[in-house]
Amino acid sequence: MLLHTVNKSPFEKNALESCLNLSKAGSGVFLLEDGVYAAMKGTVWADKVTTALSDKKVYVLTPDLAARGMNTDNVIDGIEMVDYAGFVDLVAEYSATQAWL
Amino acid sequence: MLLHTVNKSPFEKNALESCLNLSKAGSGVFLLEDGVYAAMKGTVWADKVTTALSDKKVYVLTPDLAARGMNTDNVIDGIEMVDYAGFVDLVAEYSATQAWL
Amino acid sequence: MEGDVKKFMYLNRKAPYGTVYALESLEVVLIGAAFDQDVSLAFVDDGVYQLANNQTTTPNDGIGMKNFSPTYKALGDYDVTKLYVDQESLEARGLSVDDLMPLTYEDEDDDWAEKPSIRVVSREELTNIMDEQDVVLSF
Amino acid sequence: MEGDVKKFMYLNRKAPYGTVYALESLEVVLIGAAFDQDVSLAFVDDGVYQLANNQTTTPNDGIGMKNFSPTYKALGDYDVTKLYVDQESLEARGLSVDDLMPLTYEDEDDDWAEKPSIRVVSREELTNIMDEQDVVLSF
Amino acid sequence: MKFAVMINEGPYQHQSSDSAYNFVKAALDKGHEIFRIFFYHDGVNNATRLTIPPQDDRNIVERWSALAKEHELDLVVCVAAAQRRGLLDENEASRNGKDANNIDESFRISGLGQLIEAGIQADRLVVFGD
Amino acid sequence: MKFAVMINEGPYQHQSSDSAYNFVKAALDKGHEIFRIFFYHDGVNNATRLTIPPQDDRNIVERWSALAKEHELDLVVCVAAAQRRGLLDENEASRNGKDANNIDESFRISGLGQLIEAGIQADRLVVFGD
Repeated sequence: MLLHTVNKSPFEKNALESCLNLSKAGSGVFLLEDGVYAAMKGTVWADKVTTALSDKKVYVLTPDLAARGMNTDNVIDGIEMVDYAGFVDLVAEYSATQAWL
Repeated sequence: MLLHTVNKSPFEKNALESCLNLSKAGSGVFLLEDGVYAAMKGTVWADKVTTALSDKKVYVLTPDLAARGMNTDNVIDGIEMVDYAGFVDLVAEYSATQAWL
Repeated sequence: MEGDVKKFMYLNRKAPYGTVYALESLEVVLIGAAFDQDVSLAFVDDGVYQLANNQTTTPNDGIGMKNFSPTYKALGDYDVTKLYVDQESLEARGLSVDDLMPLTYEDEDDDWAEKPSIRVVSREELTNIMDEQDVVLSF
Repeated sequence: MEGDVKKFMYLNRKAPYGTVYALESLEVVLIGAAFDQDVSLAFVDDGVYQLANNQTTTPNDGIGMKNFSPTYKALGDYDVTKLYVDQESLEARGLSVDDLMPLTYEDEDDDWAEKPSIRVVSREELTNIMDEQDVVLSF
Repeated sequence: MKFAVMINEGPYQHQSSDSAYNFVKAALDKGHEIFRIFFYHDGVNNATRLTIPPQDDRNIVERWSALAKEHELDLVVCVAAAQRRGLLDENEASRNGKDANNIDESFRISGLGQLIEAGIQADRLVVFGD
Repeated sequence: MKFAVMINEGPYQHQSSDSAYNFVKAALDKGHEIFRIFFYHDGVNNATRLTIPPQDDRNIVERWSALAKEHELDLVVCVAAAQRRGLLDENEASRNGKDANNIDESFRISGLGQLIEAGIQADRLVVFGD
């Protein structure tokens, strides 16, 4: 199973949308850099991300959330918060990594 | 009246959408670089661009169309095709230029 | 420089940290403040995230980049007092003005009363403000 | 290099000319062809525009950049024969396979019959193909 | 008419510099004045004289340099953006103890005030970026 | 596990190089091996030794260089991408008649084959870009 990385804001670019459309059930979606905004509750993207959680794992990089002032209390339920060490573990855990640039 | 420039594909980025939402009736929208794809008939964006033509002028840079293999016969009716010299004229004609990067 | 005052707008549409545009845009604003022009900043789309409160970075724990958000708080002292924030951009992101930094300036025409610099505006208002500009610097 | 053959995928999601990614991606593919790995190219989103027919640039009239699209026609000679094009990306752009360059290769397992390299695939097919990859190079 | 141009991206990676070049050339052909071209963000990378593009490709830096010489263009590179990215002239290099410099002689390094001044002095400012 | 990393953007303009650095450091901390870090596209700009970031900002090039020295990392810059963008080592500069070079000694210039080889040899390849 692939670990898909998304580093772009879903409001600005189509990377997250394409990633969700083209990733298999059981795969992982890793949000970093400006991609972390997709992890927040209350946005126009929250429903799509919540739906993705029904058959995929979604992760968000906490240092990128903190830099951007995003409160971890407002991260969508079910998204796993990890630091860089956790990012490394995930890359090792999944069979390969696919970046949606 | 402003000349708004859009150099990004509407499929990839939100620049064209924001530009259309935040430009006044009577202003100009200039499509260049990857923005020229928005000028083509038959895309999921064609209706929005056609609607914009009802109260705005829309221009497309022909050398960018040619480079990308886009047939000028398939440019949406009402969009004005210009070269770099025409681009210069438009910048002079409108009161100021606003880039949607 | 010369007698004429032009309307300068800085259009910010990108999130901070992911790219350098927000930071380097702010550097232009600070330098530009010395030129006594009529300055406005617009925060549209992901640009509204530039003003998010509680931005936190530390060199050794975190993304390793400098938190430059305190600089926005200095804008009032530079007489940069018109920060227009697009309401629809805020709403699409589930944000309200309470999630943004409380930026203020002292109004010299009103006995130095402290007033908010951030002005949340509708699309229509913002469209009108943009259309009046002489120079738009986009980031 | 070594005995193992890995599945390499080049994921192309950006339009040509506006940025260099398409051109420099192709340079990697050409070099990579010498390594005898199992190579696939995926064209998704604006990446499908890379294969558009009739791309035309001239140095003194036009955008002043080199038309590099003929290089895609050489891929068959490098045994790069699997170019997967996302059907929904084509459709969203009002394109069909007839708007793309007619890329072919000679199938050595089938008496060198000339066959199309471009394979328009559904999202589901492409998702499965991507999930089998060992290495994904994204541009 | 008097134009000013701002370029926010480096050569080759984005089309911005190419588009700006074609715009400036067309403006000059029409008899307009180019007050200044200001290179900001990664745009400062347009000023490196060390570039060696492939034989069959355009040489973006040389093209700017030739146009500047022909029309006495004022090509200004933002000093802060340039220092961050390793673009230095002889003066900056020696002041900062660097053993080499890389800026082409057709470009000059200066501050952001030059961009604001261009906005004030020119009739139109056009921004090319990503 | 053996990781390879590809970096597609230059320093400061995009976060890619920062994210890659933090990833690599965390991987090393966990005892993983970094087979190679390959700099492509504008990523080649990470290799310039002429950078002078502001005092209160991180020095991206120096940070890579220090990490490379500490862990004997193989930092490879694509020669074709580098030449286009004006990134040269002493050898490339003299072969091409350029009067200066700007690549930090911790990086080496090589071909795209090094990227493919990294994909083959490493257990995982991670791409950081725009």
